[in-house]
Amino acid sequence: MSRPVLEIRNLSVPLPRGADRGYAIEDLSLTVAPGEIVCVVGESGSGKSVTAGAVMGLLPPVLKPSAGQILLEGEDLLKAGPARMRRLRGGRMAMVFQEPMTALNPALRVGDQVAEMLEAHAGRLGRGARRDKVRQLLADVHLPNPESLARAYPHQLSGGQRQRVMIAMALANDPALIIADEPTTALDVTTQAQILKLMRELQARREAGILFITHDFGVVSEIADRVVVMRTGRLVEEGPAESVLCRPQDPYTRMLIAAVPRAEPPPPRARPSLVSPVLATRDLTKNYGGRGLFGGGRPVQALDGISIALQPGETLGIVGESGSGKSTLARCIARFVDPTAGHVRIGGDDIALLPARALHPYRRRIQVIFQDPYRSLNPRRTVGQSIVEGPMNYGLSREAATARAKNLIALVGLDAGALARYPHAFSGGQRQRIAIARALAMEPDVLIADEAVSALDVSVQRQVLELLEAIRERLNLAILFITHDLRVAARLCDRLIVMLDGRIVEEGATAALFADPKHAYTRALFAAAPVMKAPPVEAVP
Amino acid sequence: MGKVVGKSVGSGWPATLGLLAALAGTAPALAQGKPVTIRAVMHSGLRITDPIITTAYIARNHGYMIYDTLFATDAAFKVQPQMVQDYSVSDDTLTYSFTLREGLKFHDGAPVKSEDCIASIQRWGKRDGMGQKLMEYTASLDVVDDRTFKLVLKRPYGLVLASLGKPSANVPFIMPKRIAETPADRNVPEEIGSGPFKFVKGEFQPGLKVVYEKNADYVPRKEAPSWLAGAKTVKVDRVEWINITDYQTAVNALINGEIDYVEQPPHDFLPILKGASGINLVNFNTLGMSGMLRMNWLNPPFDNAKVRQAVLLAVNQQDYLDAQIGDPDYMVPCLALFICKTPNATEAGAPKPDLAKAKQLLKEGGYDGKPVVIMQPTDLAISASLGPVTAQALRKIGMTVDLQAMDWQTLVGRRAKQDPVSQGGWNIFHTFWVNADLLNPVNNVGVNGRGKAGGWFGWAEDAEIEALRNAYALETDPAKQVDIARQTQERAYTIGMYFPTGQFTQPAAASAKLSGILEAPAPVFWNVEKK
Amino acid sequence: MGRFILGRLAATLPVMGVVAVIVFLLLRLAPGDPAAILAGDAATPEQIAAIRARLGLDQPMLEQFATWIWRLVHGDLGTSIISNQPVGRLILDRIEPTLALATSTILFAVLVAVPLGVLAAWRHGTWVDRAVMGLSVAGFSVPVFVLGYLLIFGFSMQLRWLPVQGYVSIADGLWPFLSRLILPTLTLSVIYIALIARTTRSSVLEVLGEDYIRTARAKGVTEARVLRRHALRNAAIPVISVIGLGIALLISGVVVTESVFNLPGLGRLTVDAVLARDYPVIQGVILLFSALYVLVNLSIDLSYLLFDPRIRY
Amino acid sequence: MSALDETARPLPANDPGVPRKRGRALPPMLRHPAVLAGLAVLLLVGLAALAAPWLWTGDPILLRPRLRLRPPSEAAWLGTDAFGRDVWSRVVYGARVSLAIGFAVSAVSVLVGLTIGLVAGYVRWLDAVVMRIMDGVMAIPSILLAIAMVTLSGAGIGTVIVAIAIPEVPRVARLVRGVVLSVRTEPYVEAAIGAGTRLPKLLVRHVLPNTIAPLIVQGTYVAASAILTEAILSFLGAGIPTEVPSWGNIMAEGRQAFQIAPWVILFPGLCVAATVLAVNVIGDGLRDALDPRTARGVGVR
Repeated sequence: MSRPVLEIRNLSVPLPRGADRGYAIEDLSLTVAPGEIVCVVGESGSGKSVTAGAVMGLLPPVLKPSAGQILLEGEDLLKAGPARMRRLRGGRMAMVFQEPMTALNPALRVGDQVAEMLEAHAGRLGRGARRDKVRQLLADVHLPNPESLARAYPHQLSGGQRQRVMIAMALANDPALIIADEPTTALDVTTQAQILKLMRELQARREAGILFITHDFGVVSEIADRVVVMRTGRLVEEGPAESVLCRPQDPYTRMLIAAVPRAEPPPPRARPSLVSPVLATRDLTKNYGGRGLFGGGRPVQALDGISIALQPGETLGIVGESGSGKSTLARCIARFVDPTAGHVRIGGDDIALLPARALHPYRRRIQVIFQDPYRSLNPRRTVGQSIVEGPMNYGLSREAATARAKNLIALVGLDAGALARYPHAFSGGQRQRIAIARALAMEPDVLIADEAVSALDVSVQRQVLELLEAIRERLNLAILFITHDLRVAARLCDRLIVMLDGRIVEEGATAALFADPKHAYTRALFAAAPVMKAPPVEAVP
Repeated sequence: MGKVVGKSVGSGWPATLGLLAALAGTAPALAQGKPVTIRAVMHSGLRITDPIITTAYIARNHGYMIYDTLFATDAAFKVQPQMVQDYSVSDDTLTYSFTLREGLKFHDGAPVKSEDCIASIQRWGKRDGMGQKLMEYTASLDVVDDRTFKLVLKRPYGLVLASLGKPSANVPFIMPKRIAETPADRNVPEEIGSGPFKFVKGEFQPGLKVVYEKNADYVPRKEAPSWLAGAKTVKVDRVEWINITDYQTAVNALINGEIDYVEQPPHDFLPILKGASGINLVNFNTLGMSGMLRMNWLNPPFDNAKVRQAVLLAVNQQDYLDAQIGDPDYMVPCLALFICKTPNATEAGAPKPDLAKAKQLLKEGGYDGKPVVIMQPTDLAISASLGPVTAQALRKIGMTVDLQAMDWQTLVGRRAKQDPVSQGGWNIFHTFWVNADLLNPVNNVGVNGRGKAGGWFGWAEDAEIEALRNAYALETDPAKQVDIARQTQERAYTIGMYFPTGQFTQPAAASAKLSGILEAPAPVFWNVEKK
Repeated sequence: MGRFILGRLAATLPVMGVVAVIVFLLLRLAPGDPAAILAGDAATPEQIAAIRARLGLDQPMLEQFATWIWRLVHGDLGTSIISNQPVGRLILDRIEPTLALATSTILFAVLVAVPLGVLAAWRHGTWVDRAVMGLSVAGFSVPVFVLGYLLIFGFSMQLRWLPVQGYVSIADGLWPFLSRLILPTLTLSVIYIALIARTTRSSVLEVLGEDYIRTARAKGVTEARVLRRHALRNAAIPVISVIGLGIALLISGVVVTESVFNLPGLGRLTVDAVLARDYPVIQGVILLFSALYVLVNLSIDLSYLLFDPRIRY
Repeated sequence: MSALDETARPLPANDPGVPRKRGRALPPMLRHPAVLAGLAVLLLVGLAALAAPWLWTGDPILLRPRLRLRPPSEAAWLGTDAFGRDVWSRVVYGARVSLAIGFAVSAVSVLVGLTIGLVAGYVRWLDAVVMRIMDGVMAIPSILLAIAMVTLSGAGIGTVIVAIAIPEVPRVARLVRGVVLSVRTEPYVEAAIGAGTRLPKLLVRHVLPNTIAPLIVQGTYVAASAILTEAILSFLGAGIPTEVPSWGNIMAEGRQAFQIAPWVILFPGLCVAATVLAVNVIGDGLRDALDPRTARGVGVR
């Protein structure tokens, strides 16, 4: 094997005083050979991004590597001066970031931003040559008509297209090493699949080594040659992808792999026969924009005549990519947004077009759990106050409400002392549990989970899903589960609805849908979902 | 006769530097082609250009620039003919006939005719105090021919010439007939007169800048200039009045040579001006000015004579002069209502400060402790300092005082109100006069006793004092007039018509390049040369 | 785009309406009476009443408001009660000094403040940052007339480099014009330097935290170029809006600086009018200010187009 | 009311007020060095104001015309003014008025601005009307509005406070409205709506707390500019009644004699500058401390 492109030896990066642990990275060693994709995988806080930052020399001033070496083609970057590092960054090594929506300068044309990469390193290229090279790079990443796209501004491109531009930028100077920090996490599943395919193809054609950072084992199994597993700044396990995925040695790795929901549907639950639905919508439509005083242009149609029905105790999954209208549907049902037309029946009464004042009695019966745990609880009110607020709105005395809060907080697996503390004292997973407790405090007929677990790490995700399963059994609760992640939907939902551009393209029992999806879009969706190739491994708690 | 006043100050603080500045400052005035211009900063900006509808001094000064008068008072308080060639009085002293000088022309080229004079006198007669009295005794004003007209009295009246030649506040300026016929409460449409300067309408920016040009056709009298009488010869091409509201800046501009004359630099700046080289302090108005404390007879507690007496005993002139002027050279403590060193000067009936008696009078007068409202104008430096001194003096004898700060325009608006204090009325205000306006019982509005109907603000009412004033007006023998003035003063002090807060002189500051500044009750620019 | 401008111009009408009502009521409900002021010292109550009638001040308030608006619509701002000059002409006489001072102050302030703000943001947290911010806050804390006097005392009186006061139109010679603007501009710009430097610093700081700056650095681009090409352009919008606010304030006249340096600007015209209860002038000038204020805001919003392609009107 | 033409105070025009990264309670503000320095100066001035009678001060209103414009000496530490009053006593007592005005204006404008901002932010159809009125008030140059109000309704501390506060209200209202508009889409606010919380309780419990941080910062800037504006108003003769000593009044009266008695203006001028500097520094310190974006937090992902 020729000399490794990147070799990290015993790298340590201490954290400043007052942080929750001593080191961001502790005694880390790994290598990336030319033409090889090395996946670094770990949960949030494992230090994988700090590693990428250390290599590129882009760590915030407060984080300084204290020991070890970072060799790029044999040269120790820790000893290189700022000018040398600048020549290397974008020259011999390049980076692709996670958030394509904000990674490009909104005020500059896309072509100019790619050209800047050439200006910074390949100075001798003339203006004309540079423009051709840019067009060539954009074509390499399969972007449609590169000529006009080069003149476009970032906000005129989709997320996927912007990520392709970032990749084109990274390849500009044929770097030896490409670092990709969660490049597909923010993308839809179908776009993610295309980007992964593109990276494998480009990597085959060029001899560059790729350091690929992710938290999703599905992606690892799709793309990795070798895998490095990190936990709280330390290397836990390392080896060829096939062996790490199928025969994980370290218990932590095993736990992680087991926590990844399989794409196979669960055994069908015993379902009572069809009863009148607890919640049903008919021809629900929602248009945004249109004839504002200064608002311009034609109205945007978010929902186009959606009709769904939810049985008591049933979990109905709504799957779709961003922009499909699934969140709008949830918000229309919960009346956070006023639908343009259609009906929403809850226990027989149509609340679709009721004025806000008349909604009060019905609010109690639909409760929502939100995606971002860090913004779903009021930071200035204790957990107890947040939970009792709802019931007290409906006349429950403070003592009765507090008692209910106590046993709910236990139900969701937290100690009673949590009631007195403030949200910032809890982790993402714990906050989501508190949000669930708050929703249950209203004793709702329907619980809407709008991407409730998408923001959580895999292991935490699994615990919350188990909690939801336990609760729906005990309380015979109807759940409307909204997600873009088919694996999560497969695990929890009895029936699935697939949405695209504000319309339902397919609907059916989860198992049936997984067995043979009818609609072309559903098929593409299933194909794109990163699935663990390795056989299931029993979880070691 | 009139003497040119000015003590040039050479030595002192950066003399050499100042001299250099004076030379380098503005191009030498004598350069051919460039009009010789005097740039002067007056005590306020000219906005109302009609000297008859307002008694504001800036309008009067403007009047002396562009208008001429039939008669004028000289330095010896004698009334001398100005536009009048000669005049005669009939044996029964009832008919005065006047003949105008040859070649008098208005700025628009029209000759001055008798009908112009009569129309001007009638308009002036509607608004000015002495004018109103004169009109009271006038039977008719008749044109004899273009240059001669007659004034026929109903009964003998001693102040005909004194009225037609009065030096200040509503001076009887002569305007063309068509302009003089403008109603007495509306600003004249055009600024056309027959005086030594012409008004340049194009460059007039109200409140900012006024420009006058030499009137080439003006024919000055032969006699030497003395006060407002005598020859009014113009020795410069242009005079610009610039309004600089910030006195600091005005003084600095003068020292730097950017302007040539500041009419009323506050007394605090006089030491700086004395020190600066190339600048003279010119005390053109030797008669000076006086402050006045005026009580409102309509509202309690000053509707009671004893309480008014108490105030006169509580205050003393020295405090006012110290606070207002500060520099002893420019203070003139004097309790004569009709101004010291003038024919009617006397200290008869003057109150001496006596706090004990004042407190006692206060009790007798039934003062109930209600706060007394003193209106204080903060934006007029000269009278702003009087209010606090009165406030402290009244507090000393046990009165509660509400010193209300306001701007001068609000004060002028509010003192015209006869309502009780609760509805925007007032109790005390202070103001200041050019002494030339206070020389005799008829001219001095402070001793006007006509009360609500036709009395001055404060509406003092007293039949006895009115009788004395009429007697003064009708008396032709000067010795008897002085005696009547004394009796008027004694009466005024006993019933507390007003308290003179002390006389002071206000020198102007002029660049050393100016010479020939005349001594007069108003700042006049004829006879002034610029080297 | 055209539709947007029309829309915004239409939106100014309600604002102007509100301003007109506020000013009109404020004046009419207050004590002090222009007629008494005009009537002068020796006026009798009857004469004052006659003047009130002539000026139409005795009509019911609504009628006075209607006539004023009616004439306004026909472009007649009315004539000043005190100096009976047309208000339009009074304003025209005074607008040049105000515009000259406003332009020179804003230009000077921007040329000094923006670099300072960028420097402070770039060296965030270091002594440079604290020094720049400390200086700007200090500048802002000194009462303007104290600063004005000190400058006059230093430059005009002692050094004799610059004239003390007055305004010379640019038509009468460049140096006389400029020499009388330098000190007022210095006095006044201190405040705006503080305002603009502070806004620039916080705006650039915020942009430096954005992802695309990290991307630029990852491209190996020099720090100076990152600042110039990426940070400044995106930080521009908040800075422009505060500059716009500055322009609006300057146009409304800076009373104290005008009086200290004797500049015949709109500020003093308005204050004199307020003190003299010259209703037509007050109303005319304040309407002008609010129109200018709204127009400046509109041009600021339009200028955003130059800096942020995402904004569509 | 900001002395808008002379001393336009910083307008956090673009500061959305709501720190983007939430989830942290208010960090202790006192750690921030600038805030400490500012508080120290403010405390000193405040104490001097309260303890005025015991700081060797005489009667600030006593006129002694004979001793006018005397330089600083044993008898009068900071010299005497044009009426012979002791400048030291007037400056110390003046602190009371100036500080009172500074913080009263700040309180009035923040409270009124808060209510208007909350209403405008939440009640949509009211929003357009209220905002047009606010634009109208903002369009009028505030120093002229202040002068007009004080001149027309008589000088008095109360009038001056209202006159200075009113032009500040639109800015505060606009700031609060911005915060409300961005907060009302926060998940925990929607959750509260979903839990049936009615509008008033929702505003007070969930929306209001988020406006506290930006309001404190804005409040400090308003206080600083109010002190300056009072000085400007007195300077133009439309401020506090002349007898009542305030820094603005002292400076206004000392203006005439600046060249021969500079001490009358300089000492109150220094006090104004020091206090305004302190309040501004506190404002800046608070804004950095309260705004997680610029606070130095370490996020490890």
